[in-house]
Amino acid sequence: MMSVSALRQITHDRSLFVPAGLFVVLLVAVALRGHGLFTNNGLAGAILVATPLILTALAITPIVMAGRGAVDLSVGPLLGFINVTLITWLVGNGITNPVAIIGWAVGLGAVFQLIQALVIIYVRVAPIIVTLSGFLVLSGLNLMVMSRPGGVAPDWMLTWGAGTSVFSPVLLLLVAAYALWGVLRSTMFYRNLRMTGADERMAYTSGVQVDVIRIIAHVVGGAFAGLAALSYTALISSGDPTQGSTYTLQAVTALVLGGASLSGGRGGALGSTLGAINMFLISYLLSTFNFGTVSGFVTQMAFGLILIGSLLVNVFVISRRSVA
Amino acid sequence: MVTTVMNSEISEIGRSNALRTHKSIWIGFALLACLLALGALLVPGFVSSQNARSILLLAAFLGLASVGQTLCALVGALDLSIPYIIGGANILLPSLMVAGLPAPVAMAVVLVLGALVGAANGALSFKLQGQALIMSLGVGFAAVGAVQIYTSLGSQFGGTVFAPVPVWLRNLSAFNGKFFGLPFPPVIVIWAVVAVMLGWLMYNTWFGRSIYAIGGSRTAAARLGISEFKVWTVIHSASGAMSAITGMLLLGFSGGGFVGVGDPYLFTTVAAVVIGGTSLLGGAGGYGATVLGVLVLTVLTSLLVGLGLGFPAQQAVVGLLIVPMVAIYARTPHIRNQI
Amino acid sequence: DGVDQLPASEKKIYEVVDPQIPLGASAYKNFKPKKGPPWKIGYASSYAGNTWRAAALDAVMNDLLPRSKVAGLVSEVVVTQSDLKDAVQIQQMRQMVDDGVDAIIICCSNVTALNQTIEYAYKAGVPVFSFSGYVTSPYAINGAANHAQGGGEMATWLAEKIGKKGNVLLVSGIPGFASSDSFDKAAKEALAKYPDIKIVGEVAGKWTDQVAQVEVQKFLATNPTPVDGILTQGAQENGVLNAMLQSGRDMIPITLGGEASAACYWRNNPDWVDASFHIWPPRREMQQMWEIMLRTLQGQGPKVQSFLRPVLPYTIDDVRAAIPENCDLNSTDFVEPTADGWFPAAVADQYFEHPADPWKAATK
Amino acid sequence: MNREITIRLADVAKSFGETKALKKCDFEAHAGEVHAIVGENGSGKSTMAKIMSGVLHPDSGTVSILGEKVNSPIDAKKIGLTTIFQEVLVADEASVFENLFVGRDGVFKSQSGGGDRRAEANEILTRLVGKSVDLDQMVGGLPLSIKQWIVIARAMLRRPRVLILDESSAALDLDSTIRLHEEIDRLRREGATVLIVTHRIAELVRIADRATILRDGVTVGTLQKHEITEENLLSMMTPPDRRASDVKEYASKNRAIAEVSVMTAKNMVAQRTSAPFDFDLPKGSIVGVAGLDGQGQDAFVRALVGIMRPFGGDVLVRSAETGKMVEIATLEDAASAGISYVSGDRKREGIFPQQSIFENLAIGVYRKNLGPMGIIRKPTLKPMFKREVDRLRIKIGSPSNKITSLSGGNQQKVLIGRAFANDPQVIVLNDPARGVDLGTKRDLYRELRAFVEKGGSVIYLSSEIEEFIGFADRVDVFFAGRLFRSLSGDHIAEEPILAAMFGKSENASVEFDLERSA
Ligand SMILES: Nc1ncnc2c1ncn2[C@@H]1O[C@H](COP(=O)(O)OP(=O)(O)OP(=O)(O)O)[C@@H](O)[C@H]1O
Ligand SMILES: Nc1ncnc2c1ncn2[C@@H]1O[C@H](COP(=O)(O)OP(=O)(O)OP(=O)(O)O)[C@@H](O)[C@H]1O
Ligand SMILES: [Mg+2]
Ligand SMILES: [Mg+2]
Repeated sequence: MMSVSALRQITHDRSLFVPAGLFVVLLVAVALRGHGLFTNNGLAGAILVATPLILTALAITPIVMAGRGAVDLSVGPLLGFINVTLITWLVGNGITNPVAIIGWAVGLGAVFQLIQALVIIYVRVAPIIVTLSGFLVLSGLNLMVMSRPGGVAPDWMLTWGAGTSVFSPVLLLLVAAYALWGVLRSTMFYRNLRMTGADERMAYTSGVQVDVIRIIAHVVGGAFAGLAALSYTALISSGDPTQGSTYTLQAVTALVLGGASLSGGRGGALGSTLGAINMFLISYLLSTFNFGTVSGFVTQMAFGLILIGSLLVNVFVISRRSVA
Repeated sequence: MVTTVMNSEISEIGRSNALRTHKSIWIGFALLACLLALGALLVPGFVSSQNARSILLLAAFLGLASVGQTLCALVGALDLSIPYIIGGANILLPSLMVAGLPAPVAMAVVLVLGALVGAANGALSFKLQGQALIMSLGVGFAAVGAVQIYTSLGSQFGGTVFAPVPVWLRNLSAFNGKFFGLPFPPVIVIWAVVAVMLGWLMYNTWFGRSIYAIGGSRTAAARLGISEFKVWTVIHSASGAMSAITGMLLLGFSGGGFVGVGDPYLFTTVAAVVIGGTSLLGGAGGYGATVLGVLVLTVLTSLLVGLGLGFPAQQAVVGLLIVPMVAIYARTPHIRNQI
Repeated sequence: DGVDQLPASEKKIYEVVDPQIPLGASAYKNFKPKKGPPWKIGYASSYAGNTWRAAALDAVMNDLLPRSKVAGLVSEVVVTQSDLKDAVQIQQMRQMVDDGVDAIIICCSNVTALNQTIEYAYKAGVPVFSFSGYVTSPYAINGAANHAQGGGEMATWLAEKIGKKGNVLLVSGIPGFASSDSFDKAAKEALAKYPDIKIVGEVAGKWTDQVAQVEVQKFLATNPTPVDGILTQGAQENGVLNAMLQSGRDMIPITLGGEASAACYWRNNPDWVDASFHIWPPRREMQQMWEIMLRTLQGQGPKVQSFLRPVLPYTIDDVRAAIPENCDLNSTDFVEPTADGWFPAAVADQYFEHPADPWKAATK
Repeated sequence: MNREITIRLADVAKSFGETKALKKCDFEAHAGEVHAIVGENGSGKSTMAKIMSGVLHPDSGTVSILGEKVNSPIDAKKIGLTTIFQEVLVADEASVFENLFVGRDGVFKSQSGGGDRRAEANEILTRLVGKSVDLDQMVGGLPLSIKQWIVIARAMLRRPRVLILDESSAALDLDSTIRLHEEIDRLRREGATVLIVTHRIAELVRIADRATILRDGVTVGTLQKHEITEENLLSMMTPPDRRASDVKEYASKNRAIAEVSVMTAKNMVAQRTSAPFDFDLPKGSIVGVAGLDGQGQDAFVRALVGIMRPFGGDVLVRSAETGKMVEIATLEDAASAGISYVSGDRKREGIFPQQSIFENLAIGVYRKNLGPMGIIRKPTLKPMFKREVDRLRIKIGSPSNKITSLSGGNQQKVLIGRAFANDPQVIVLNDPARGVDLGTKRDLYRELRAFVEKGGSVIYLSSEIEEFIGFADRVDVFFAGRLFRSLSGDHIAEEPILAAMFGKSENASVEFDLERSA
């Protein structure tokens, strides 16, 4: 049933044309390369590896949608912060209760984003600057909490990273995120969020509680970041102070590949998911070629070119719509 | 009817006006003075020609890398390709020299390529203003990937390229470099010249004013016949060229090509621009402000190092500094006042 | 079990080790590969940005692979590179497993992040070999120099060289990577034995000369304090040396690994230091790992989880023999032990239950 | 009539830093009345509207709307107060439908007031715009007038008990204004209180029951319907020292128009499907351009100055140097041929908000003062600036203050100064007096008159017919995308212009009733 409504969304919202088209093209290409993605293990692994990125992209989706050019640069280090505190402060002190761990991850993400939202709203500094600050502060803190990768995830989480079954707890994290988003989407919050992002002054004067909307957007984004951190912790079964940061630009890229507008108002979970999956597929596809010693460089270049190409195509699709 | 009120002299219109109206400049100076005073008090050896030289040298690299970021910020763009072009130039130059090009020719080639990639970045980013951030990232990836492929072909080089760095290039940007016999590396002078020239050009040329005009109001600028496309392309091209220059000068500093030398400049250039007081939304600020931002950042880092703080703590302190700095001079008006 | 099964001469190497390094019995004692030779090998490297990795990869592509092909042992090597991103490396390894490689060599990785993936490979019958640095998974076979021993010995050498007192700058590799951490830990412990020696700074050189040079330059520039010696990991000492040369300070002792460039400086300034260490010779370490892999695939039954080699000191005479007088100060090469000097077949045989010559041509 | 007092402001003051926007504002409005708020630019009308809407909080004094305190737009929504702000606030990236119902619901819960929202929206938009509008299209591509209608419809859909319109007719043409008046009238009959802020005296005379006048942040009095006349309004709005001016200072002397044309357009097609037409601008004349919204006059004016290409035909202008006719295809062509353009949409197309007053004026002439390498020759600029400021009597503090420190009218004067500073031979003005007060308008008319007397030529597009009368030498009325009729001499009067705007033949009487809405 989810796929039906997803299909309707794709045919309805033209900003999803390009990501959906790219998705199909990539799937076909991967299939033609004849590798093992379409097996139980292949899919399980794909879910395992792609979920942190998908969830991180989801985490910035409501925040970007809320407008003011709110590209959340801090989300990567936030992922890392949740990861290292989870491993060092909780597991390191013998707290391995799943409820505590999940609560900590989701709660910490939400609280941090709440703080950022309050600074954005009440100190009134542009979001990109606030989140740049968050990026630097958390990147530093992460290394202070854990100077180098290490530690182990709690025992019950170790099996999560096995990636041998499509229906794994990691998938559950993803489902949980979609469920939360689905609930929000079915309420007026989604429309309010869109309107706030599209023109905040209009929304404000029309009686939308823009501050409340912005706070909720951030808190929800923070909760998603918590889920992303859990899936990331499951993936590496340990703590890592620096790698989380690399997710910032990846997530923003996924978001944009998914057809969202960085200036707010346009975007959604489906687009971000497609964007993230496409990024995964691109890297999957490129590793099926054996470029030998230059493989890393070819991957980087090809990735850049695909990014440019799909952004350009997106422009044509979307601008044609507004002309029509 | 309306009486004419023209009591004040029409003078000191240009730069002094900017000084008067830009709180950020004064705050930047005050902060810089505070940091220097703190350093003098707390860190032995902080006030020394050796330390001044090293601060200025590190500031010069950041300053040169921030030229493009400042120009882009003035029209409301962010250029994330800077670190990649720096890295690309840093390995392309030695590999061209290994291939037998004389150093000046190789440098010219790198410079032109940097400018071309920048121009492509500008043209593409312009098409997608909302997503310019990611577009510039994509261009950066593509460019650095291509350069690395080139440097890897027929050699085992990839991220690193070894070649003897010409003595004069080394002298330009090494700590022990000499400027006509004076004990500081010429790159500091290069930066100073670039800063003064750029500051002057921004206020006194049509192109400079066009940049501000576009940052202030795109449509109004278009009505004056200012081509936004051209300005974006030229600005990004300048950014690419400056990044290439920075990358080449860094070669003299690090002694060998390494594609990762640009990495620190991804967000530090943005931080320098922001701390200086240039609005990321365009139209206000300037390179003078960025120079201050660069100095504040570099002196602060030096102070923190002197106080024994490690890199993580330095990063956190810089991060913590940004919000209050910007809050002092660039708070967005409350939405009530924007209607 | 495990190391206890080794002869005393080899056990000695395991006396000073990183406590985290797994020393138990190998999970591959009774391993039989899915199918016979020629095998398809995956090489999942985490990084390609320095000369050391280039040399290691060169050893695979231009020496080990051709020889193995001739012997009918290996058909193909698939190379990937993850740019230091664990998630990418995980995906690349899983993809290799799903695509049916017979063994995977990983390079210099995160100690724990890949464990789940290694287990995944193990369950699919694909052994994973961690080269130059260990992982904690019981399903991997680690092969490298004993970096802890190396750190200890180099630190002790430096401490003695500077007269047991003074300020030392520590230039580590990539924090969080096994070999880097093992080295640092042991080095610090060794220096702690000298009360008058103080570590005045720690920077990360990323095993890349340019990075090391920039980091050391920045340190020297911003810290007016005198430095009496620099303890650096290998594959970056030339950068450290250049930074010292540029700083205008007097030259001080620097620990040397195997970079031919720094060795060249030493050759021209023979009084500078008096010893150097083969701490992670890229080609030799790779050959060691490759042979362990071949033997494991051949069902020889490795006894231990971690194959460690002692760090070998060498002298200016070895340098004179290895590089010419008009040597290149910018060389990207390494001074390495002789082909059989690192992991001799006779020694290797002691590590396996059913030892045999790994290079014997496969009989179809 | 219901005499219940719905709005009461007592002794309200509001400052923005140094600026005292409102000093002492007392105000009352009843249910069932249309109450106008009148005053010069910057006299505090919008500030007053924002305070009543809860957007701004007063520094002192009391505000009571329907017996309640309103602290935010959310409070306003609760008690049934709706404001249409001076700026047209729509979300370009959202559909018409979303724009109409924004803010109607709670954070999570839908405030389903029953009924079919789409049907309701369709009905009201059709009534207001005069044709049906696709509810699902994005607003971004729609013309300004439709956007304005969307904002009005958004307000009407809420069935407000108090409605405030801040210059909402400024972007509407005459026909539309009349439809708006019908709506206002309906609300009044339903017992709502309607406040309108407008600079169009005629509009005010037509529809307002009472008018309160603001002068420099002080409410100086309230006029009853029969007292609302231009003279009364002017005398109350302007401070005593500025009153004694010659109202007809700018008036046309009804001169014969010269034979030489400086600008011509042949076979021009202004809208994709419209018929071609010719146009010429005689040297030394003021040609007014009129038309209902969307009849092609706007596109025509933009094509004249090279902002857009016409769908057919060429624009030629006489070169000042050679006397030959040259073609205009781009803005640069127009600029180098000595054509200056002033837009009425100064926020979007005119000012550079972060720049100083000086920069805003001088930027128009930099191009003419370039040395080698595009370096600006600055010495010539200061005298130029002083000349323009004096000429237009622009009220400025220091030239280095930001342009946004000026009131809207003075900002507009700076932009006109920018146009004059280029020493153009033709000035094209696109509704420049939109939202500008009377005094400023007269300064503008006088200067344009002086300009043509020295040999310049003017094209003046306006949405207010009154502007042409006694000012323009000729009025070109557009209808159905082409120049429908040129009027001159005594034909420049309300009736003939209106007739032409509706596409009527010269002698037919204008059928619709101007007083219908009163
Ligand atoms: N947000 C603000 N910040 C600073 N000053 C302001 C602000 N809003 C209004 N003002 C000042 O208040 C005064 C009154 O402005 P207001 O917008 O109420 O005038 P108005 O009567 O609506 O003028 P207009 O006819 O031009 O719309 C202006 O002179 C202006 O200087
Ligand atoms: N954010 C602000 N900061 C400073 N002054 C402001 C601000 N907003 C408005 N003003 C001032 O308020 C006055 C009128 O404001 P408003 O926004 O109504 O102007 P406007 O729409 O340009 O004028 P008009 O439409 O009446 O010609 C101007 O003098 C302007 O300088
Ligand atoms: Mg107003
Ligand atoms: Mg106004």
